[in-house]
Amino acid sequence: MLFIINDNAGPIKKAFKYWLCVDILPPPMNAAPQKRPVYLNLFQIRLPIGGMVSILHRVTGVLLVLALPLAVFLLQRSLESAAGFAQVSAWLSPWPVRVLLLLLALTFLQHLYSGIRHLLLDLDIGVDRSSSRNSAWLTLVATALSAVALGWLILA
Amino acid sequence: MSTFRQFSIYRYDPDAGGEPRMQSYRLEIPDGSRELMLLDALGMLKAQDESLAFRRSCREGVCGSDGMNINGRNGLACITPLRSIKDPVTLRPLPGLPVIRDLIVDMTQFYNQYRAVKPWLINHEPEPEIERLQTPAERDQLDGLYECILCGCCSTACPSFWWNPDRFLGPAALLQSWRFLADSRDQATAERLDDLEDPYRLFRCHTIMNCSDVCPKNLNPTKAIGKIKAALMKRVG
Amino acid sequence: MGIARRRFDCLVIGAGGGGLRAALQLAQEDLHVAVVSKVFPTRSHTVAAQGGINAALGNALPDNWHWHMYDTVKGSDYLGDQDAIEYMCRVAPRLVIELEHYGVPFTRLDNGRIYQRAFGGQSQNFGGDQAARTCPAADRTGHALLHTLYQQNMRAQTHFFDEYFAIDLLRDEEGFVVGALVLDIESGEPLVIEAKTTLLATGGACRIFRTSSNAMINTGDGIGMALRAGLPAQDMEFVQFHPTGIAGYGMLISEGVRGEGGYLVNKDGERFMERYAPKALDLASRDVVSRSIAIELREGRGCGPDGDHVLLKVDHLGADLIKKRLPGIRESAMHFAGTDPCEVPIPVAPTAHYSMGGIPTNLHGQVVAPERHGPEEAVPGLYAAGECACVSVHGANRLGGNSLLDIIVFGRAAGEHMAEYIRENPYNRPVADEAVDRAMQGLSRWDRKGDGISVADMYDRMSRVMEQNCSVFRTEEVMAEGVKRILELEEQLEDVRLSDHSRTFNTARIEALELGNLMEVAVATMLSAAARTESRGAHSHVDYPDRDDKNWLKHTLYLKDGHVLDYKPVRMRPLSVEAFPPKERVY
Amino acid sequence: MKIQPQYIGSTRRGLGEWFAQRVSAVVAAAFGLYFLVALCLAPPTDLETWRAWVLGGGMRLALGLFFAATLIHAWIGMRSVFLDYLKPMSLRLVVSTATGLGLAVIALWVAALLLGAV
Repeated sequence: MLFIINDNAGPIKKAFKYWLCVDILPPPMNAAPQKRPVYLNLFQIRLPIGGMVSILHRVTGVLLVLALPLAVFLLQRSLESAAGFAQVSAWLSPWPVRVLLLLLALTFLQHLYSGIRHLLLDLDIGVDRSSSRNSAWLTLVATALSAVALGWLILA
Repeated sequence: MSTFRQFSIYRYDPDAGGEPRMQSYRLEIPDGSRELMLLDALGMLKAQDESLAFRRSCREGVCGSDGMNINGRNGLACITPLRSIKDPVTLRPLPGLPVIRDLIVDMTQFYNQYRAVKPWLINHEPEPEIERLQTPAERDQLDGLYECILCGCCSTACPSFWWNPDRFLGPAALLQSWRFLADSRDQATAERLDDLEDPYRLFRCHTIMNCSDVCPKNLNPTKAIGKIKAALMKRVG
Repeated sequence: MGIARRRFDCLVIGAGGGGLRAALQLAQEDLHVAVVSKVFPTRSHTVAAQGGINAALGNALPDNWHWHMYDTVKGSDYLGDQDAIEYMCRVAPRLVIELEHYGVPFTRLDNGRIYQRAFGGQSQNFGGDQAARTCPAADRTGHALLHTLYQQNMRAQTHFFDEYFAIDLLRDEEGFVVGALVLDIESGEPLVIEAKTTLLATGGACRIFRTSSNAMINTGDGIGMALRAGLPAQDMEFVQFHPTGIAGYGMLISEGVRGEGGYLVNKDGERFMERYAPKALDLASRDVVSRSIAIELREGRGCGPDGDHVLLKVDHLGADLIKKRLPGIRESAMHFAGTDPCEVPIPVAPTAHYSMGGIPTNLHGQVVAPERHGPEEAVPGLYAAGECACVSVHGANRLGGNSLLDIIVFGRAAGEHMAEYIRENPYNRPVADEAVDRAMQGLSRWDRKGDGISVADMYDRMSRVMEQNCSVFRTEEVMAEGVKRILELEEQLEDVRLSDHSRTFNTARIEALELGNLMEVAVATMLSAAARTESRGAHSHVDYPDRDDKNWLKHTLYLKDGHVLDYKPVRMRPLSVEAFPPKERVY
Repeated sequence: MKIQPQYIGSTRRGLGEWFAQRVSAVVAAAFGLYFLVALCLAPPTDLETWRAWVLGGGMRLALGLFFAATLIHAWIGMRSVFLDYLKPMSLRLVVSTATGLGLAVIALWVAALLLGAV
C-alpha cells in the first residue's frame, strides 16, 4: 500500500504523511467487510443541541476560511491609496453588501461563541448534560442578540 | 377500551434479499396493563410477527443489549417508557454500524475499540496477601466510569465515530481507557497515554458531547476524554 | 454431513461469572479454551447481581469462615452438602482478594480495605450478632465482577464464540462428553465443537415463572441439555423467591438495601418482620422474608389498590448514602416504580429469583450421576458450575451474597479440575456422526412448517402454570393439578411451530430452542415439588408445614426418561470440621 | 517480536496540534473581537486615520499575530474537516494541497502587506 509508512521512513515520506493526515495505518479494525447496510441518515437521527452547535461551528469555520482572502484583499486595497480606500468604502456602502457584511460578522461571532464554549469544555467547565445543553443554547442566543446589536450598528 | 400505538420499524432480512425498509405496526395496549417499557411493546409485536429481530437480555438496563435508535435518538428499549415517546414510534438500528438484521447491528468494531484500550488492570508489583489498598477517595475516581454497560449508544451517536470508525476509538472505549488510567491500582499510565496520543484515536473527539447526551446510564465520556487530554498535557509539563 | 467442526481442549458453555472464571483458570493453564455464549459475555445475567459477594474477610466486623459455613448450612435448611460448603467458605476470602487483584472496583473502607455490608442470614459466632460479610461494588457487584472477568479473559486471550447457541451435548458410547453442537446465531449455521472437557455454566432458569427477577436469557439451557443427555437434575423443587422484586415487574431490589438499613412495611405502616423474625428482622433468610410478605398480602395487609405489594422504606437512610451505596437500586426504582427512593418507599413483592437446584456436581465441578455405581460417580469430561449446577452449597435456600461466591469458587474449581483431567486424558476422543445427527434433530425439528401453537403462546401457558401451581405456597391439590397441566403442555410442545424459518439472526428460532429447555426445567421442577411432602427452605408445602428430616433429608434427582424421581443422601460430613447437625431454624 | 497493533499508528502528534489549535484560537478570537468592535463603533472615515490605526507599531504586530494565529487555526481546522469527510486519499491529497497552498499565499500576501507598506 502506498500510504503505509512506517516509523523509520525518510523525511519526504514523513512530510507526505503529515500532509495527508495519514499515519502509519494500522490494519483496519474491522477486517471482514460484508455487504451490509448501514443506517446513517443525518435527517433521521435527532442530533442533540450540542451536536447542532458543533456542526454550526464547523460550517462557520469553513466559511470564514473562504472569506479570508477577501478580507485580506479589502485590507490591502484600503491601505494602498486614497483611491483604494474610497473604492473599498464605496463597495461596502450599499445595503445589500452591508447585509452580507453583517452575515460575515455573525459567522465570525457564532464561531467565536461556540469556540469559547468548546474551550470552556476543554477546561472541564460545564461538562455535564444539562450545562452543556444550556451553554449550546446560550451560544445561539448570544449570536441572535449580536445580530440585533450589530444590525443596528452596521445597517443604521 | 384499549389504546393503540403506531410503530414504524426498520426491517432488513438479508435472506429475503432487497433493501432495508420501514414497516408499520399497530399495537393494542390492553387497559389496566402496567406501565409498559418500549421493550415490552417490542415483545408484544414479536408475538404477532416472529420475524422481527432485536437483542434483549436483562430488560432492566444493566446488560446493554437493546440499544437502538428510538425516534431519532439512541437509547435502551427496556428503560424507555412507551408513554415517553411520541407516535409513530420510529425504531431504527444504532447508526453507523453494519446491520445484520432488523434492529441488530454488527458490533465487532465497537468491541475491537474496547479491546484496543487494554481494558484490564495492569499492575507489575507482586500480588500482596491482602487487597491492593485503595482509599475511598481513590475509589470514588472510578464512579461514573466502571458502570459502562457497553451498549454502544454513545459511540454510535458520535459523528467522529461515524466518519472514522476504523481509527477513532469512540467515546465508550475512551471512557474505559480513563477508567483504568484513573484507577490508583493501575501502573500502566505512561503506556496507555502513549497509545492514545495520535491524531485519530483520541483527538478525533471534538467535544461534540452527543455521547454524554445519550448515555442511558448517565455517564459522561466527554468528561473522561477531557481528563485524558489533561493528563497528556500535564505529562508534557 | 457438511457441518463444520472445531477442536479445542476445553469448551465452556456460558459466559457469566462461572464460565468466565473457569475459562480464565484454563487459559492461565495455557489450554486452548472456547467459550460459547448466546449473548456477548457482558450481557450475561451475572451483570445484574447487585448486593455483593460473601467472604469472611472480617474487614468491618469480626468474622471467620467457620461462622460463614454455619450460616450457609443453616440457611440451606440443612439440605446443603457440608463438604462443599466448607470448601466454599474456606476459599472465599482468598478468591475475593484475587478478584480485587484482577481489578474489581470494590467499595472501600477508610483503611483502604474492602467495605463489607450486612446481609440476610449472616451471624457472628454461630448464630450470634449480625455479621457483615458481603463485599460490594456499590450495588453493581455483579456488573463489576463480570466485566472484570471478561477483561481478564481478553488479556488471557480466551477464544470467544459470541452469540453462539449451544443446542446439545455430544456423548460417545462410553459416556464421555466430547463436545457440543452449537448454532452460530448470526449465520444460522450449526457447528460442532469438539473438546476434551466441557463445562456447563449456563445459569439459572427462573424464566419458567411469569414474574421473575431473571434476564430473558435465563432459560435453563444447560439443565435442558443435561436432561436430554440422560443426566439428572437435582433439587429442582427449590426455587428461591426473592422478597423484594419491584412490584408488577419483578426486577430485583437488592437485599443490600435492607443490609444498609432499609425495612419493609405493610399498608398499616407496620414493620411486620418484627412478628416473623424478632431477632433478625428484615435480614432473616430470604425464604422466611418472602413467606412473611406472602402472608401479609394474603391476609389483606398489602398496599396499593389491589393490595399486591408491600413497601420497602429507605428514605430514612438519607439521599447521600443511597446515592453512594445504592445508586443502581435508585435508578431501577426511578425507571420502573417511577419514584425516587430517597423520598418515596419502593413497592415490592416476592419474585422468582434463583434455582437452588440444577445439574448435580461434586466440589470439583464434575457432573455426577447414578449411571453405573452410585450417585456420586463422575460423568467423564463433563463439568457444571454456577446456577445451572447443584453442588449443593445452597441446599433448600440460598443466602444472599453466596451466589457470586458460588460461581467464583466452583468456576475456578472446575477449571482446575478440568486442567487436571486433560493431563490424564490428553487426546480428543472421536465424535461420531450419529451423535451429531441426534443433536441436529433438536434443531431441525423447528424447520417443520404449518399451523400450530406459537412459541410465545406456549411460553405464556407454561409460565402461567408454574406461577399458579408452583409458587411461594404449594398445596397437594394445586401441585397435583400443576403436574397434570405441565405434562399436557410438554406433550403439546410437539405442536408448536415457527413461522419464521430464515437463517440470519433468527431470534424466533432461538426462543423456540429456549422454550424446549424451559419446558424440561418446568416439568422437572413441578414433578420434584409435587413429590416432596415436607416444608424445607424455599419449598413451602401448606399441607406439610414442617421439615421432615426423618424422611426428607435427601436430595431429589429427576430423570427425563420416564419422568423418574430418585433420591440421594445429603453429604453431612464436612472436610475437616465437625458437622452441623440439623436443628430448628429460627431467625 | 510481534509489534502490537496498538503501537503501530502513534505519531505522538495529536496533542501538539490539539494544543496549537486552542492557543491560536484564543489569540485570533481576542484580536478578531477587538477589531470587529473597533470597526463597528468607529468606522474609519479617511485613509490617513485608517493607515495610522492599522499600521501603527503595536497594531501592526498585533495584526501579524492575528493572521499567524488565524492561518494556523485554519490549517489545522481544515485538515480536520478533510480527515473526516474526504475518504479517497487522492482527493484528500489534492484538496489539502490546494488549501495549504492557498493559505501559504495568504500568509505571504499578509506578510508583504504588513512589512512592505511602510
